[in-house]
Amino acid sequence: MNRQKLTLLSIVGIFVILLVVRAFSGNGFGRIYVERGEASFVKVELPVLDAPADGDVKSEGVRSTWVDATSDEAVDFAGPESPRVAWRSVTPVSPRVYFEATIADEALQAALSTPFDATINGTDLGTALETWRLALLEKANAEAAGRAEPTVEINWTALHAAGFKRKTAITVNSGGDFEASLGAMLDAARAAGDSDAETTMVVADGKGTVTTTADDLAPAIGLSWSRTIGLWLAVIFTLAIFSFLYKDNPLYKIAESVVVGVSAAYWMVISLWDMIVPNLLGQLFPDFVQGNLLPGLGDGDPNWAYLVPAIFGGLLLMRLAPKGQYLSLWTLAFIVGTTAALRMVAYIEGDFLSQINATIAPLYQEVMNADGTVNGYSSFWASVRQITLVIGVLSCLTYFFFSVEHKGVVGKVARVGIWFLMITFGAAFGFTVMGRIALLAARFEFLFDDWLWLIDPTNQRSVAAAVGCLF
Amino acid sequence: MKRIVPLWITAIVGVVLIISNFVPWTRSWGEEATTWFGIIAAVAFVLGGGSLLKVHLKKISDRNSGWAYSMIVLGTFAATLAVGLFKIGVSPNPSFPDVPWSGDVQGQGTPFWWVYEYVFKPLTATMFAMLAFYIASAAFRAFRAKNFEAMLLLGTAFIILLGRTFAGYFMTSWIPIDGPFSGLRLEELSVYIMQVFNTAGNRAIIIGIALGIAGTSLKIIMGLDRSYLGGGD
Amino acid sequence: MKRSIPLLQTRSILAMFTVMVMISGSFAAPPAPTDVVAEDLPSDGGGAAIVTWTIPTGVDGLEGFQVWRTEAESETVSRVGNERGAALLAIQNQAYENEYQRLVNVEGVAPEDASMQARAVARRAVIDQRESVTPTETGPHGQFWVLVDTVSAETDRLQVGKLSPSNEYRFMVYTVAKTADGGVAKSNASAQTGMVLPVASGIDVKRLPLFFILALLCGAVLFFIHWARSGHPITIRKIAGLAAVDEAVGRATEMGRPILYIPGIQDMDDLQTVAGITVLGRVAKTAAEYDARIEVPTSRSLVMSAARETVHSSYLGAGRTDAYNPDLIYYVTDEQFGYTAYCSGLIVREKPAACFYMGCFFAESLILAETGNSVGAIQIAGTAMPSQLPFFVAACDYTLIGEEFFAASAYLSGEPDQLGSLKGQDMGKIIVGAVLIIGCLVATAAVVTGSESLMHAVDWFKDSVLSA
Amino acid sequence: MNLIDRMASLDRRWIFLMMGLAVGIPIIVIGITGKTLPEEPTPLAQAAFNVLDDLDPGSRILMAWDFDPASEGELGPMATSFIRQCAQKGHRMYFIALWPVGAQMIRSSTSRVIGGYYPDLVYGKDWVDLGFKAGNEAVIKTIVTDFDQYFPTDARGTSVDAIPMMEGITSLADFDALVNASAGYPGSKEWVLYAATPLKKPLIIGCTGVQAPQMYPYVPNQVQGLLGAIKGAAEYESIVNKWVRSEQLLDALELGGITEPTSSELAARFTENPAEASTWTTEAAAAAMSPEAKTRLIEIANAPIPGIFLEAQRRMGPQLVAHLLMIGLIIAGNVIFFANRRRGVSQ
Repeated sequence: MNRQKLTLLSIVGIFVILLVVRAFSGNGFGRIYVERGEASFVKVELPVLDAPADGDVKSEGVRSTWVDATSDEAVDFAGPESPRVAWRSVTPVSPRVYFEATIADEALQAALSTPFDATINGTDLGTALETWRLALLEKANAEAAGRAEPTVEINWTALHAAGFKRKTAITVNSGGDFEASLGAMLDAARAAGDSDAETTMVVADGKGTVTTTADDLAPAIGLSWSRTIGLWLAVIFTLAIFSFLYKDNPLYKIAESVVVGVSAAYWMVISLWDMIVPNLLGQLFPDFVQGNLLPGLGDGDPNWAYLVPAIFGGLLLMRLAPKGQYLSLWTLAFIVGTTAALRMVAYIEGDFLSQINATIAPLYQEVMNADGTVNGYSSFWASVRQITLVIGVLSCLTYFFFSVEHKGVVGKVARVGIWFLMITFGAAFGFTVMGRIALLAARFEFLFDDWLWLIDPTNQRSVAAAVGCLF
Repeated sequence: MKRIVPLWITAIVGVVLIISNFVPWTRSWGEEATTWFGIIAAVAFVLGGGSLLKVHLKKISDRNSGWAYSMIVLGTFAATLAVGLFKIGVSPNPSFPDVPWSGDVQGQGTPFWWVYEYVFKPLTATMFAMLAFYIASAAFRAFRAKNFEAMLLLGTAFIILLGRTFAGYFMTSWIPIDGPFSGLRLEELSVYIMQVFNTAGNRAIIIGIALGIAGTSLKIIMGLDRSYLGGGD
Repeated sequence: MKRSIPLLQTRSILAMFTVMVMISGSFAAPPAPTDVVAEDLPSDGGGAAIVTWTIPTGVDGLEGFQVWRTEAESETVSRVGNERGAALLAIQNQAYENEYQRLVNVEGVAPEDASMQARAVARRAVIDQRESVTPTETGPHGQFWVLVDTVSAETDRLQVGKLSPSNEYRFMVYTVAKTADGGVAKSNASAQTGMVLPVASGIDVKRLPLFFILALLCGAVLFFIHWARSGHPITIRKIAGLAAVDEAVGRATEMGRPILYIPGIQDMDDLQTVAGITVLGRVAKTAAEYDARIEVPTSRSLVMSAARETVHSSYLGAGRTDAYNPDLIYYVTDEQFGYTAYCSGLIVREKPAACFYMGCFFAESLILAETGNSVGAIQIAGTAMPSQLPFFVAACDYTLIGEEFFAASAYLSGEPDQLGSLKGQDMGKIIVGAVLIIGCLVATAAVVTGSESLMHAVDWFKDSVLSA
Repeated sequence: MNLIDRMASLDRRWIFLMMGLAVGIPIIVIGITGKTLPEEPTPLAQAAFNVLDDLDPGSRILMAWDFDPASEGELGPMATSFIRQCAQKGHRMYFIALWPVGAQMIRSSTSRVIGGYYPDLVYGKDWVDLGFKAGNEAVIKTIVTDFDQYFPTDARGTSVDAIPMMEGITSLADFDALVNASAGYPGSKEWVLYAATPLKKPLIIGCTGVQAPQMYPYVPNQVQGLLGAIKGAAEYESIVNKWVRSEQLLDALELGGITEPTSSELAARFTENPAEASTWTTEAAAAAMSPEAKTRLIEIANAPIPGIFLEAQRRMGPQLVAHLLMIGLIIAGNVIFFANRRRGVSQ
């Protein structure tokens, strides 16, 4: 390695280190945030509304089904012994949501320690908490100064379950800040003998909640490492391919190998799950597929006619076998025969006849004005268009006519045909160039928007963070 | 035998499919055949994966130049296949949470989706985006107006390139839009070229191709053209 | 947001509505059509029936007729399902509302608790009353009817499409007339027709023109193949691109530089690759005669074997087997851009005097053509890829455009099958030209003279023959 | 070595750099200023819009997404706008894909538009994702006469019998229009040949620049609306954006008690000139409207168009500069070529 190369490499290296450091300090860039939660489901027996009287419905008019555990149905019909399943769920959120949640959290914390001076005398707990909530919200909003919108909630379901009642009359002298006032109000309610449950004010994700179950309210919005690493990987691959423009290099070759491996496997997986399982296995082994892979598939009997494509498919794979490769030709023959027949009819009907049909029109075109008179100017140009079109089609066909030498009149017509073809190709040239550039623009947008956070066309981040990476 | 069976398969499938276009009660035969075709096409993707495996395993065992890249191909192939086939990290379908394999392998958040989003997508998209650079370089170094035909081609390309952007509008906006020369405005001109000249040229090409395809298909179904069976026996 | 009620529901509501209108207005009702008969539409693809009736005489202010049909099975199922659903939902909502009001107003339960309890009661109500929901009343003849279409007063027949070929249908017709006070009155329902099964018939007559045209074109191809096979000569016009081959090869010999031949990036199952290999035979033969070196990197292993075979026989034909070197024809990689990178590297290194690109090309066309141009090679291309042709035309010295490429291949191969089918296709083009010229002239004459019959002729030809 | 020689032997990496800058700089400028170039729709884009607009709400539209990430730059914005128009109009959308990766394209475009801006639409009632099916044109050929054979389930594995909006769908003939976003084979050409021509159904095509010229001969008999390349996308996008704005204004006006035909007239006026909304609300004609309705009207009139519905129009910026660069490069290349040739002759 010579000195020049070394210098170049170290400059690139320093640049990369600076970039990474900048990305993960402050607002940074190239990060992906998600909201984590839990998807939980419960199996309940629901009354049937819309199915016909027969079918797979129990005679009592109920249907056993899984529903979201937070839905009304679950609350109404699920018992402690109902089967339950849960897993973690992840929803992506824009960085703006995370930034705003952080600001709102800070605003709420600050607001909680400001004084709350209202005297509560003989009102019920519900009204008192509502007054307190609104006052806190106002304070928090003032703290956030429009950069975020904090919310304050009272989780009455949890409080209710713990024994607190809205109608409990309380008397509190709320000297001190919001936090202390809340404690005092709930203490007063406890003193009334309603409950002795622990209550807390939890602040997370820009939301303050008064509840008894603090454990469930851990911050849900946060950095997703797997997706952030993915994003950087995507950037590395993008730049690796672009590096080929400078010169061929191992990084490009690696990226190329990855795309070969991944795409082959990707297509294989998709064709298996989207086509082979529902359309082939679902026909041959409906019970197995319905029970294990596609529970939504309707019931049905095996359709043994589908053994034919299964066998053809198997024969096709013989190509990989060391012997009997000729058997794959049987499948190839099926493919070729199908394609040939499909194309023969479709091209004659859709291309040949329809294109002739579209060209046959009067050479003299009349264009009417709104009042029913003929517009001479427009008619002239419409006729010119139609005549040009017919001349064009005929002369191009003459060029592609191989039985006669291109001499004399035929030669002249063919020459006109070539001109038409050249204009056609010119148009194709322009359109192709156009398309290629749009693709490049999309890649640059990815780099500038998703990674560097230089631009923010879809308002993913607050304005302050948009050009953050420059500073 | 090795050639007769495929020829018959082609002929029978071809004739049935053509007839099913004209004789309504045979239509279901045609439907059946085309559905099978789809399944076989899906198996072809499996074949693609298998061939890739074969080629690269051979490269590695032969220690061909660049066999290390073949290792990368195989590694990414195996990893993608594994997360996809075994639905690794895929949550079940919310309507059937008790069936573990019912989940959507392409759903957002699954490892298979991750491979798509962060590997497959940037790589394939960037590969094609590179063409913009090549086309620029070719524009400078290769596209020559060496004769009248080439001039016609490039001239049309210029009109389209300008007429399909704001530049065309900007350059010829001084031509009054309802005057007799409004057709000379670049954006109008590009529409005219597309709808008359381009349509005429492509129509002739399309008619020619349709005839060519009909001829070739006919030869294939009749067993006159056997090139798809490969040379030799 | 604007949403529509599902179509079926609308129709059944309409059905009930019309029944009601009919009853209320029956005192002034016009007579119903008689002799209503329905038949399966003959010679069609299935799913269509034809209904005929006799127009009642002496009806004042006759407006037209309404044709109705019975429901298909699936429509019945969905209508019953929808009606039951709506009824049960109404029961549920009513029960909820009653219970909620009772809990809040009478028992003084907090609203959030009340709604939960009320929901449970409402759902119980649905389960309890499930059996009590009965289907709604039917239309005339004890059936449910779906409106097919309304036709004008002079019409006595209607072709009904979009039926399911596996369902049986009955039809009935109403007379619609203006009443004296300007309103619209409907007759009683006509008698219902017998069951009609809109089956597919033996041959779809509408598609026969397509069949004949297909037969004509295929016949032309087969005839000329037979013609050529039985030894009749088939001439093909000179293809200018081929003449340039000699010039290019000659120049390569003069300059002592190699010739590069790229047969596209597709496998042998692509017609263009086959054509490319045929043209390679000619180029190799000229090269053998001039004693020029020809190099053929391929992107598929099958293409490599085919190319070796072809080049070998060309050298054999030129009597120069000694000069044939199979190592110059080799497989590079299947990878599109890997292959392209190799080829452009080769062009830069070896600076060939002539480059041939004959086959199926994609985006690599312009990279290759550009590199070839930069080393000053004579470039001749041939492809049928419409999107790549512009780049070859702009960057190469000669381009075989689309069919010209296939024609060149047919000409060079001299095979009667190829030549015959080319000739057959030429016949197709003659037909196109003739039809276009005659069609346009007749259409013009029709417009200029204003002749109705000419106009009908053109329309008939366009609608029945050219769009099957 | 004089200038011409030096230019002739210019390292192609300089040209690459020029192209990179020609595309990159406008993106950043447009991204920071948020301004896009004006669009004047051509008849073909307007025709595409009209086909979907003329259908009654609740029509069944088949949306075939036959493209992959490699062409998402061109087709993504079209897909977004197609969905937006159908969703706003209240059409029922059926998504299918003939490309393996098309399934992901369906997911990304639906989650962006329906998930982000039309959350009221119910899966299975207003839209359904039927996923990818292998078989290229054979898929189209089959579903022209029999839909269930190829699509026993949707992409989520639910049987089509259990999906409400699949009721009454037995073949492609039951759809009211076909919309196709296509990047090659199988794609628009196959939809024309195998579906639109035999069925005589309205077909709208959004395709890449490479395909577009070959689709023009099919207009208007076999293809009713054609959007070619990013320019077509930008035109259609601007039409849809304008229409959606006027629909929203119309809704707001009617909620406020303004009736037809005044409401349509006003909606059209405010779409053209949002500032009029604030002045109009002070007039006597608006007296019937409640203050909330007025605020809402003014808000809608002045609300910025969401960024994802301006994607194509933003990309027209880099497009413009890059086109000019291309023309410049071709001219420069030819000047050098002819200068060299003349010198060669004179020597």
